[in-house]
Amino acid sequence: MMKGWMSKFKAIFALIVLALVLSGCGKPFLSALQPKGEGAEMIYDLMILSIVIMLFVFVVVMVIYTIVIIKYRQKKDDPDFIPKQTEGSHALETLWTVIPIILLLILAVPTVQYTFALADTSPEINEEGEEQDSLWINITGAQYWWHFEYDGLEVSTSQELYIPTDRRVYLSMSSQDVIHSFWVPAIDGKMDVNPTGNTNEMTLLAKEEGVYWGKCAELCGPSHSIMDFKVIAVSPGEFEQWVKDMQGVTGEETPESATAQEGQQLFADNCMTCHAVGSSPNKIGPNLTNFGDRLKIAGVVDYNKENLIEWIQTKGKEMKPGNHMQDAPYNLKDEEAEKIAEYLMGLSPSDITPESAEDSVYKDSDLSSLFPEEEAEGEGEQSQDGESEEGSDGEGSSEDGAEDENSDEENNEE
Amino acid sequence: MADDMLKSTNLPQNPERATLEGRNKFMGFWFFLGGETVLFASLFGTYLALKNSTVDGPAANEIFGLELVFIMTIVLLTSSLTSVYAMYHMKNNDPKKMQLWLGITVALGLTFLGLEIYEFYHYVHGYHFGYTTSAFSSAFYTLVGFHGAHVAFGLGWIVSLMIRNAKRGVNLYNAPKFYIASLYWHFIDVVWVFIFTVVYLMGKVG
Amino acid sequence: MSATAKKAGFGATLWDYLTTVDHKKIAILYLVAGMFFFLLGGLEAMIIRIQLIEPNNDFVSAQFYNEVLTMHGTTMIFLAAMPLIFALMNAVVPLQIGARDVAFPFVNSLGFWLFFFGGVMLNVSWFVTGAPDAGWTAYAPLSIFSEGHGVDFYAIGLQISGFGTLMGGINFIVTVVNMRAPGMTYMRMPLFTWTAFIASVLILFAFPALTVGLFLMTFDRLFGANFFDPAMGGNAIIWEHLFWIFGHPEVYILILPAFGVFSEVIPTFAKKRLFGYSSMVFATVLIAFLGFMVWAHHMFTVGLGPIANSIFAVATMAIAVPTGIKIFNWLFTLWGGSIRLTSPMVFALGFIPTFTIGGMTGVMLASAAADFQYHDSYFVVAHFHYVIVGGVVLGLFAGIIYWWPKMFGTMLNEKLNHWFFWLFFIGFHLTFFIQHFLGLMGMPRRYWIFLEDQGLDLFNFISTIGAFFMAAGTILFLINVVITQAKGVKVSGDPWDARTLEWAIPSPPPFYNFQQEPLVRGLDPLWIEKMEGDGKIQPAEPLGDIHMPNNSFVPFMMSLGLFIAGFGVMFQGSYWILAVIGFGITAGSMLYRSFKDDLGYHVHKEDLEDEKGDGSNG
Amino acid sequence: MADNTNSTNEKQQFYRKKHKEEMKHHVLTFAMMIAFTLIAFGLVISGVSAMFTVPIILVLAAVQVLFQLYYFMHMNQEGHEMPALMIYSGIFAAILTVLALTTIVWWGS
Ligand code: HEA
Ligand code: HEA
Ligand SMILES: [Cu+2]
Repeated sequence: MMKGWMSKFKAIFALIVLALVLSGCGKPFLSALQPKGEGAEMIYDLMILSIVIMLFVFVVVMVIYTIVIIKYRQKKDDPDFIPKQTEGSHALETLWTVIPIILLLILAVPTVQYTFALADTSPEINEEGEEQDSLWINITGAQYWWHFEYDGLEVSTSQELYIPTDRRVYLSMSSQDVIHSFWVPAIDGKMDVNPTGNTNEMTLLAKEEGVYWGKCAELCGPSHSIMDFKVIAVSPGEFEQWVKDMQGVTGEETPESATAQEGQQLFADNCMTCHAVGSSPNKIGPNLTNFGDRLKIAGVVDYNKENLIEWIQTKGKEMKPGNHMQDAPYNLKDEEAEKIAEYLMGLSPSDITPESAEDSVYKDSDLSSLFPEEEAEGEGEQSQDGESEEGSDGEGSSEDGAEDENSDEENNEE
Repeated sequence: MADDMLKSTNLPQNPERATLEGRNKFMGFWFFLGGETVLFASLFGTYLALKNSTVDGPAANEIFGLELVFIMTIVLLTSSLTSVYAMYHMKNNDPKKMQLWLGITVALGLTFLGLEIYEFYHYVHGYHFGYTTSAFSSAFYTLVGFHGAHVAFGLGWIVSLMIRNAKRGVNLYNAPKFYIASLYWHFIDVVWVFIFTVVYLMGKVG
Repeated sequence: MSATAKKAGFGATLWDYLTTVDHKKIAILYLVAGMFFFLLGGLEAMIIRIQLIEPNNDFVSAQFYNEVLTMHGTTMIFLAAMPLIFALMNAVVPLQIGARDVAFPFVNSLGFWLFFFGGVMLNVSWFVTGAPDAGWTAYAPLSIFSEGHGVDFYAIGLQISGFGTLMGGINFIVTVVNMRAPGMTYMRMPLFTWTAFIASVLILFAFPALTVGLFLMTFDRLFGANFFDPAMGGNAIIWEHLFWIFGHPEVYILILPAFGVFSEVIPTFAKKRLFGYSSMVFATVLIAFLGFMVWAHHMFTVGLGPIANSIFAVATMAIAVPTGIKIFNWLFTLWGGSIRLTSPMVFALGFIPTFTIGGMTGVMLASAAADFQYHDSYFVVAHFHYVIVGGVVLGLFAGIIYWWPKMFGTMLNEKLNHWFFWLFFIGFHLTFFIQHFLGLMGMPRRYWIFLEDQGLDLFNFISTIGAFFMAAGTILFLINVVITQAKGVKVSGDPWDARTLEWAIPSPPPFYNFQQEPLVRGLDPLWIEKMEGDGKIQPAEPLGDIHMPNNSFVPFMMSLGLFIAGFGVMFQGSYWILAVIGFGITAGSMLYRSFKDDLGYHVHKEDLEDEKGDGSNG
Repeated sequence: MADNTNSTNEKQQFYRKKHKEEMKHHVLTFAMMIAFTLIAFGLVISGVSAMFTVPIILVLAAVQVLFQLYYFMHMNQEGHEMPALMIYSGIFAAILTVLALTTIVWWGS
């Protein structure tokens, strides 16, 4: 019996180790075990510390356990043996009260430090000891897509978030329907995206260029599992260029091919009530300014024309069960859908695309051109570009929230 | 023994706790009240969290009038005393007087309930402050309404006890029932003390 | 009365169970219903695992997956684990404290029927507009916006069964406080009774928060209230707090009685007194106390801010200390003992390392900053299955097997039980160990599909294979039950050579449990009598008449009324008539109950004397 | 159980006296509760600042509740140790709940 038990245990253990080696602990663009960002690194350290402590505890427990099982089995030759009925032992009991307390303290101190560090959204300090301008991005979660507005820059995207590497970006997040949760495991931990009234803030700092996969981590409906997005981390110089390119887009640009031009017209007639091209406040559907550079359709579907047409024609019914595009009133012929697809796939205002994140080009910049002088006057400036309007119309109802200091970011102008 | 239970002479000092069944009821009911404390705390907490979420509807200090609440408070506090009187006579094995004081308690409880219904009616029709007006209104009616429902249930309970035992005296079988009904009644009063303080008075001072 | 009935027909037996107020029969009702729901929840788990066997699988639809996942969690927690715990509590607690009955036999039966009808109500949803689909945590506003009546079934079904649980809880608190036999002081109570007692206290204070939460949700969904609707000034975070103020104590409600089972099984089969009895009691109380102050560890990512997160992180970690005390006390009970590897003992031995792993991942989760990565990922799924399946479920099976002879007078086949254990245990680790890594590799929980090329395929596959092992094990157990009951070989009152009071009376015990109230002379009373006396418990009173409660059909009717009324409230319109009928039945039953004196009956001394020596009477 | 009638009567007499004594306390308690209520309402009507009023009326409410519990509900008598324990546990859980819903909900936002 005993032998069987041990060998089974060993077999399971060997299998697990093997499997681990095989998979290499997940993919680098997704795994929290291969941190590529400031937050993820801090958390990874904390994980390792806690795992070491836990392994120590486990070994202690298992050693006693094994001894006990081997040594104190009923003896075949003396089944009537009556062991001594010990009541307990103060020394031992103190020991296993005190040692865990110490171990927990060792874990608790960095936990508290990191908890505060991760919640810190004060501006970064550069080498000269000056406060740097903070790049704020307003994130809106919606069933089942993500919207990103670069605060004060007149740039919006959906589904794919471009950020500069080696520089914190500051996220301010809320939801327009149910609770979602914003998670890019390789860069940082997650944060809930709550509906009106409880806006959350966090920072994101990617240390390596790359395309990182993001997930919605709070059950939000049937398509919760495919509410994916990407974070595209490019070098600061490239990012600066990307912003400039994006700022130029009005949506009026004439595409090259004739089909695409027709597609543009059809898009304007059928799709613009919900979607936008060019900077716009968050609308009913995703912003499509740089749709031509997307890696995936709707965050998950392979990017090609067939799929796009299918998406347009089925309104994503099968591809994203329960999505709100299903309610869109339009009715298109197949060739019309194709034209729209042609138009959309041509929307590529910038040379900076996900490929720029994978190539080894690194352009440095301090991003100062994104923050013109007058911006420095005060944060109240932010409210002019309109994004805080949708934040505030529902907000009046939760006055308690507004009283809190942390939220003056949003409510200054009130 | 079963006959002992129904005999109404020779009662001990605390008839409600003289039998095992009585002691069980007594203990169980107290514990239940411990749970009720958390129940009402959850409602109070929800109310406090939402009391400023008036959206377009009226706010607390715009609608609450203190006169009515004051009268309701006095009525309910008095009913607590009258139910103490009822228990006093129960312990003295004087069922007639006990029934009388229970009757007074019920009358006061009914008055309270009537006033509360009038109050709600007034809010709904006078101020367009309905259940679905705002998060605040939902929280208000739910908290106060839960209390009101407790009052109504308490009244039903006491009345049915009075009717059931109208023709027989106090005994070891029914004394615990009377006693825990009165505990319940006091608890309702306890909750009301917090309602008038937290909802009405604090709603008035803001 | 029914004591003398010989072989009753099916109808009579059914009627007997529908009206019974005998805690031993109620235990059987809880056991059967709980096992049924466990199989149902397990079936749902199998659907989950089959769906996740490969990437982009289309075994079930997205909506259906959410329903299955919600019902799996809800069923397992509320309709399987809770009633199985109540089954053991009913079967054992009164016997362990030397009581003839529970404090409120009528309420006890009411508690069962409320639970049962609530559970049926929840599952009726499958056939009416679909099951709830917002997760077992039913976070608003998703649960408020959810279409159909699924979430209404959730709210009303859980409300009804929650009342039942609350009543069951109060019943056990009073039973323990008031009904202990002479000499059974608090500090002589067996640990299972202690944990049942403390778990009941937790029920008393935790369930009201759920009651309120469910009421608010019902009002929001059905009567236009605005508690959780952000557009109307509501706040969704309120639900999260209410749910977890209930939810965290709930997990200790589940685990404490399991700890209690192990604290009975381990001393029995190590032939040693429980090491550090008083610190075990103290640890139980401390866990319960701390359990109330840590609920926000489920909400680290909600945005409560670093102060709240830090406080709750540290408070949560603190629970590792009393739990550790327990683990080491068990290990040192084994130390120097004479260990018999019976099947309950094997379950207990399997529990120790498994639960330790689950607890350790719990402490890792408690590290608030790190939880930003773990939260809502498969790491959490792995954690709680390690503590729940590795703790609660192993505990329940250990308890069921251990007390099976006491409940039914027969002995389950040991060999099959060992097979069951190994299949289940290996399958369990296969299924869930690997899920820790899935979570860390970026797989969020509650995912209907996972995509290709994310490196998640292999581990999900292994996990699913493990689940089949668990299913196979469970089926073996069912076979074992059928075989054992078909053979019906009777066993003695004390087949395990055990230590506590329940083993001093026949298996199954007579309906009045103890002919004479036992006199308890210390901890492990039966063991004391075995060592120092003649192996029999001394009576504390002369043989006399025994007072017993009458059976009653009222609890069934009261619960049925609420069940019917629930549909009326839910569908409204012309269905309001159902609410009127339902509440009418309930109110009528209550009035009937209060207008009819129920004084019980007496078993007479002479009849008892006749039975003396005839141990097998039931 | 077989007391003789004489001593039973004496006992009854004794109980009655004791009950009467208690009843006096109850009436006194009641008067205090009414007084407290008056003070609370008075404070609010007189429009003293909220900073000052709110804590006072909360304390008054708490004291009233203790009166109800200890006098009207007899928690001051023997045999109430368990009820007291459970009520205080309930109050503990209640305070945590109210605290959670009034403060912690908002801490982050
Ligand atoms: C029976 C059920 C049960 C039990 C007993 C526990 C026990 C614990 N749980 Fe668990 N938990 C759940 C059921 C349970 N949990 C469920 C169902 C969820 C998810 C709900 C959902 O979201 O759906 C959850 C989720 C959950 C979370 C939230 C995760 C998230 O969503 O992000 C956290 C975070 O702190 C947590 C922590 C703990 C801790 C610290 C313990 C501790 O009590 C563990 C203590 C035990 C030990 C530590 C082992 C033994 C101790 C020693 C050997 C001594 C030495 C040890 C050390 C010094 C470390 N649990
Ligand atoms: C007591 C609690 C409990 C128990 C025992 C279990 C048991 C199991 N659970 Fe789980 N589980 C939860 C409580 C529990 N669970 C909760 C609370 C959630 C969260 C829900 C949410 O997110 O809202 C969850 C979620 C959950 C998930 C995550 C789903 C997701 O996030 O998408 C998974 C996935 O693997 C899973 C798997 C399993 C498996 C394989 C078992 C196995 O151990 C089951 C073993 C039992 C069987 C396999 C039964 C075998 C019998 C048959 C199949 C025969 C049927 C025959 C007849 C009817 C005659 N559970
Ligand atoms: Cu918890």
